[in-house]
Amino acid sequence: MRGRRFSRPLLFAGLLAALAAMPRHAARAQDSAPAGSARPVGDGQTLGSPHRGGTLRLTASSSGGTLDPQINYTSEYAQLFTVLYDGLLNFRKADDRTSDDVVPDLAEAVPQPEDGGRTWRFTLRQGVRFSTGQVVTVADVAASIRRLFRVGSPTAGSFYGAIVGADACLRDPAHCTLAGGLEVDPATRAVVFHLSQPDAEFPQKLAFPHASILPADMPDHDLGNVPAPTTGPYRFVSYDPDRGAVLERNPFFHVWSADAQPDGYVDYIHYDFGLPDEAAVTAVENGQYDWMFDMKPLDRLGELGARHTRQVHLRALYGIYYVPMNVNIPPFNNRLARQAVNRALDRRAMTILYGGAAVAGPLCTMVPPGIPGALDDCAYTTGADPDHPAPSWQGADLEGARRLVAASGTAGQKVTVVVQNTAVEMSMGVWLRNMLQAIGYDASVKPLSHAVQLGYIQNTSNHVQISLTDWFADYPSASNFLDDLFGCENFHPGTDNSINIAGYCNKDAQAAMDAAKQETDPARAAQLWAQAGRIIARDSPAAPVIRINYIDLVSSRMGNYFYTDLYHLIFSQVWVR
Amino acid sequence: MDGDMLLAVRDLTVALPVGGRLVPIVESVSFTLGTREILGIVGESGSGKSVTSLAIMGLIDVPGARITGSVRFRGRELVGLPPRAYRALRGREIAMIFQDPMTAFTPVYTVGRQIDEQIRAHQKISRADARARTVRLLGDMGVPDPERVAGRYPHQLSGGLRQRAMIAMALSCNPALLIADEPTTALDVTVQAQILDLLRVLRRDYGSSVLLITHDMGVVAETCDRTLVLYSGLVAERGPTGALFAQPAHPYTAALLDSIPPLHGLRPARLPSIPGSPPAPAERPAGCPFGPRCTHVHAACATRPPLVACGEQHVACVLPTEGHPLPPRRVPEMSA
Amino acid sequence: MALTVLRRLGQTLFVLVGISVLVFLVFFATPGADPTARIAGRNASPETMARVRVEYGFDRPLPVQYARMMEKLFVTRDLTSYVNRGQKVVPEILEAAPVTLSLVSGAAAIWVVLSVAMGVTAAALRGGWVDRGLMMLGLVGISIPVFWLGQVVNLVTQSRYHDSWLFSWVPGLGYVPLTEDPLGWFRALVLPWLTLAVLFVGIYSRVLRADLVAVQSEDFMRTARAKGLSPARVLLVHGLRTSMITFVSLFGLDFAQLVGGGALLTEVVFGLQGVGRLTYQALSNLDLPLIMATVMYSAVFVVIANAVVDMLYLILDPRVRDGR
Amino acid sequence: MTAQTVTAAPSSPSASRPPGPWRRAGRRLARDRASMAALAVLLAVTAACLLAPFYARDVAHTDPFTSNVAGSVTIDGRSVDIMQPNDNPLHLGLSPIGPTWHASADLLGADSQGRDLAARLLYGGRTSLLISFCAAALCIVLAAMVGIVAGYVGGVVDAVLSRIMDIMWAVPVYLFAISLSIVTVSQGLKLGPVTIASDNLLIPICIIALVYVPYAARPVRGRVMTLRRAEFVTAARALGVPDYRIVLRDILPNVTGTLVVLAPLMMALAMMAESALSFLSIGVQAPGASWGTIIEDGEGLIYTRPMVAIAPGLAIVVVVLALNVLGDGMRDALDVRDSGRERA
Repeated sequence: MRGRRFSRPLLFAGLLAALAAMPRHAARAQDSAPAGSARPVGDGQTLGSPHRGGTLRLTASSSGGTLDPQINYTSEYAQLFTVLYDGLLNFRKADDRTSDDVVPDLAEAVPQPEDGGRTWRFTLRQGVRFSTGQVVTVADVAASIRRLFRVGSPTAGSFYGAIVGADACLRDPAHCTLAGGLEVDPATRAVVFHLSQPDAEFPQKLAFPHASILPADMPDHDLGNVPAPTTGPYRFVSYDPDRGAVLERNPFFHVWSADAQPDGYVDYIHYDFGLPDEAAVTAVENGQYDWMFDMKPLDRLGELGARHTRQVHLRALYGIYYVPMNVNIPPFNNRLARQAVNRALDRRAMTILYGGAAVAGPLCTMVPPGIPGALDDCAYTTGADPDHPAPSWQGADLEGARRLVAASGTAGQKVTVVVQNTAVEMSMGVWLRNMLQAIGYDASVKPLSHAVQLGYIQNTSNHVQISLTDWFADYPSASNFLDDLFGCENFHPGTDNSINIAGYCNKDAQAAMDAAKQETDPARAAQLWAQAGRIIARDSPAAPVIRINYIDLVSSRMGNYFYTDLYHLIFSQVWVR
Repeated sequence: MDGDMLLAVRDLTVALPVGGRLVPIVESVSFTLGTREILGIVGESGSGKSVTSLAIMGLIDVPGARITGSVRFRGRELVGLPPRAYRALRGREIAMIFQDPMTAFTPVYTVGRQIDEQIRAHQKISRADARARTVRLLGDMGVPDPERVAGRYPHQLSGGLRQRAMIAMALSCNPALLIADEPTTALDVTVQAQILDLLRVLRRDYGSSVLLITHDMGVVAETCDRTLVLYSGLVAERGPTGALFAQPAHPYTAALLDSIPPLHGLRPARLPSIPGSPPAPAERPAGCPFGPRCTHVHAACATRPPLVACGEQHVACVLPTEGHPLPPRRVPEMSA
Repeated sequence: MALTVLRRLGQTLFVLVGISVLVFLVFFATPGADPTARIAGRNASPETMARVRVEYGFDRPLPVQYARMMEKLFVTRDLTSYVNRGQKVVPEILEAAPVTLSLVSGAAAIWVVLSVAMGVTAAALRGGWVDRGLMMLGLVGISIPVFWLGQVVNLVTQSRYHDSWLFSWVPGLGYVPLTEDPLGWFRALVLPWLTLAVLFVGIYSRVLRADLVAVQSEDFMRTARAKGLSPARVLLVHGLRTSMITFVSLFGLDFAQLVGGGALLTEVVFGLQGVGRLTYQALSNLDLPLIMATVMYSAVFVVIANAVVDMLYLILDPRVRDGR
Repeated sequence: MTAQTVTAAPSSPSASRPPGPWRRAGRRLARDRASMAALAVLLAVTAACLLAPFYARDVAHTDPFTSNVAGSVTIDGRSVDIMQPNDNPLHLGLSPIGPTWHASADLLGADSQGRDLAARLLYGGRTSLLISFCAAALCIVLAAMVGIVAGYVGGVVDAVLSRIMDIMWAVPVYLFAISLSIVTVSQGLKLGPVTIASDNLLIPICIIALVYVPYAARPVRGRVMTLRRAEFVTAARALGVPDYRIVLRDILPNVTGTLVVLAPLMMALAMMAESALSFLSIGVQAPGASWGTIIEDGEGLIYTRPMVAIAPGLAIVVVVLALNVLGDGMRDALDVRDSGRERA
């Protein structure tokens, strides 16, 4: 039962992305509908479709925490919020790779960066209304961005800290004005951001759910269980964190951009909480629910694949498992020792432990394939080394690893692997222990509660040498894997929030990453990321383990399965009639 | 002669399983009890008094127990009587009073309810009628404020009141035979006398015969018409109380009588007591069971002596047949 | 009487304060328990961390934090979880309590009925093969780990034989509120009831049989038989009624413990979001507000249940009523 | 079942100490067929578990503590992968090999990490038996100390100890054990200079022993209180015999019966508690195995390879049942009335 039965608190948003390797299922119905025309409710682009109507029934084992879209950082609610709230920008709702792209949502267009990426100028669309009937104004936009700081959004510093005046806001949230950083003009509906340094990924950050636009009169505290007025095709009828949510059509919604926020097919969405994963699988199989949020239990996969083949959808995620090694304490303050681990890691075995080749694959570089700047070769496998990488991972090289350990002079040292005590991660941890034992260490494994482990391994005062953890991209960019996990600014010794778990800081790599973050030319940025990636791979502060797939299970009555890289199934785009 | 007797017990043997084999606790006990008669059964603890009475009541339910011989009640054989028939008899025709009135009542019900229960078990009458009779009975037993007492729980009553209530319960269906198993042992002396008086009155008012089981020769002398002395599950001596007290034929009876504290006059500094203790049923000697403790023991005692007539009594001792009966006792003031 | 109530209240308060202080201190002494980083979200900036620390009062001295938490738990009742931001813990417990209560009450009804039937039958037929068989059955029940039994039940009814006529009625795991769908409630709970009851049927039937056999040699049982009552009436009206006193005291203790969270293994295996599972979840998430709330609930409930048992005692045993 | 007839017979005065009560009890126990069968089962299981290394090395030829996800076994000359991909169009999921009924090749199948279930079962049994035995022993020692001190000293000491016992009694046993386990499982236990690592078996042993102390201490305390009022103790006290000698010479021998009867029952309880904690993954820590952890492993395979969960569960049922039967037999043989009752 370990964490698997209780959905763990998904604080670490899996805003997940997909390799669009799968064939499309059905033509997108909304393509034929006229977009952008302002018509009253019931006049959406799905009107007249035979598939319009009905109730979509969703289930999750538990609720996802606060309903405040500017605070909640779970993939469970990000998926829900994407059909409820809108930012200035959004990721395209498309059932293919283009869902990684940023498109204009409440803004009329994605602006070209000015001032070398320091100034971003938007124009707010006209005639968009909240579900209360109020028109969305630039004042709402300004208030929402300020509210990010006032309510202490988890990404306030990391995503929006570059806005001029953000420092003051972070220090004194109650009096946050963002003066000089954010200017609006009601007359021209202009919204202008000034950044203290160029940020090439600012559009992605504004497309993130935390930057959703809410009415200006929202209180300066966590909304908790009180829903905010929405702008998307649905709005809340009721919400109870112990029972579930009921959504209905937003009567003030009209389609202004079918790419960013298309009209919905179903009339109602019922999202129930409390059903454990095993039961949820059965319920979806039996058609009592149309979709389940939780991970599908491993021992049900065979049954799903055999008996419900057409209801199962497999998509790749921008999600990885990796093994951070603390570069500041023995034995992994020795580069050879770290390389040895990387070399000895049997990624095939890890794939099997995660559930087999259908749900995971070996991963050799920290940036998963498909993201610009990802390396497309493998330095740590049989017959390869950082100077002569192989095209792909071939197999574990235990012999080479043993030689490296011997050369490092760290053989025989005590090493403890810290893992979460969920079933899968425990088995991986035990496997890692055996591997470390095999290459010459005196290894043991230390399982910790899933609630504690991530904080524990980050804190340097716990002296964790090596651990196992997972990581998901907030948006598809190499920065999410390299800068977040190995950037010098993300190493905070002595705190539980030091996501640079390895404690790695390399001048050259950091310089390349800083340049890449400011580079507005995508091709050039990808080059810079690859350059940083190579330095990091050589230093091996972490061993990438596997990349993982998303397994979706839907009811047999659901049609038009519609998946985006970041928000997975789009509730507004599926049919139940 | 047994025909007109209320109760005729003949060769009653009760064997219980102990450590895997049957051991006779009571062996070949015979006696009779006439209408309106009070028979005392005397003996030390472990002599089989209670087992005898329980056997008559059909209350021996130890698995594997074996009861042989004959118990005739109003000419009807009780040994081997089917349980249902026995049940109809119990409480209605044969009733029993137990030694400790504290533990003999179920602690969680009121005294009245328990008496009502017995009445209603045997007669189809309403709850209210049963209670009325209960209250009347309690009054008859000399219970002050019987209505209130009927509504009280056993632990709320004094020992004397409890025993009166117990007797009231036993008499509630006008039984022909009342078996009183040490009814006064747990009570203090003044209450004891009252209860014995009550038993004597019962015979007159209710016409019941009484089988009084006691270890107290004094009680027997005061109350019983005839006496049966049991020793180690065997009859030692039986006969009219007066004759038995005047000239005990068995050395055991004599020893018991010697151990009674005199009711009047000076108490001796130390009562003579019988040395040793009675044998456990399983270790009963083949000969006279009292032999090992007897001052008169001799070779003839090695075979078990049969019950023989001796004066007005019957005795299981070789002395009378050998021509050496015990001398009469001089107890002038005793009259029964 | 008033004094007794006051004394009991005092004791309860003492226990509650003691337990809560203990929980509080142990929590803050546990490494990795500091909830700031978890509340702030992944990769939060130090400023966000500081803000959360102020917002949740983690910068205040521990006694102040303790007092604030108690105030939020008992006075304003708006204590929120450290793990699920914004989740109020008091409603969460109020939501879980009916689940546990349904589970435990149903199981209790089953185990009382079954164990009385088994215990009385065994005592009535004591020494025979029925007696021996029933008691061995009870012993087997005592020897089965409840979570394993639950798994096996699930395996049989949810998977292996779910499609057979025998178990096709079994709904998926989870709880159905009684008020919404009484039949569904019953169907969802009947297997958990039976599973939870097995252990207690074993314990209680054995205890009851032993008590009945012991009571059999009591004088009042002989009296009852001497009254000419039927064996059934003797056993039930006199024997069982008297044995019920011990039975009820055991029952009160077990019932209180189960409702207070002791049924967590059953709740976990059958996916019932009850108090026990909530407590376990809170513990494994190191979610102090929820731990505190569930522990307080459990303690309060055990105290209340003990008081109820004492009252039942008064009703059942007249001797206690008179203070003996 | 001689118990019934023994209790029905006139009760023997137990206050005096008859000669050789232990030998008599032993003989009575030896006559009880159920108890002897239970003892035989326990001995057989213990022996089998002690032979675990032999089985793993020489029969099954595996290391039950190393994951073997990429390995294969040979059955009837054919090589079979231990982790077998499921046969479905999506190739979803993998299942470990099921029971082969070949002792040399995953007799009972493998677990989710490809480890030989039969070998793990034997190793797990060693841990489970060790923990439950030690926990029961420790618990009884603690309970004896608490019970004797509370019962013999009485007064304030008794009041304080009893109050603490009451509080412990009020908390559901498993919740209590779980709370302690969760706190200790993450960072081990620091007792002054001594640090016990979180994967040390001493932690579950101590926790289980501790939570059951009230259950065992209560009957001991009751017995000691009666003994304290007994004539020979009063006499000894009047004669000025020091308390520790009274306790050692008069009290202790008299409560030994109670304690001995408690032993198998406590061991049964400890085994159940250990399996529950391990099932919640806060008992025995990986890579160690106990029957509870194997059930926990098996939970994830319950639909595809139920054997992994069923086999250790059956082992627990058999051993706990044997312990309970033995405890019953010992209670009857020693004629101890008021010993702790079975509960969970």
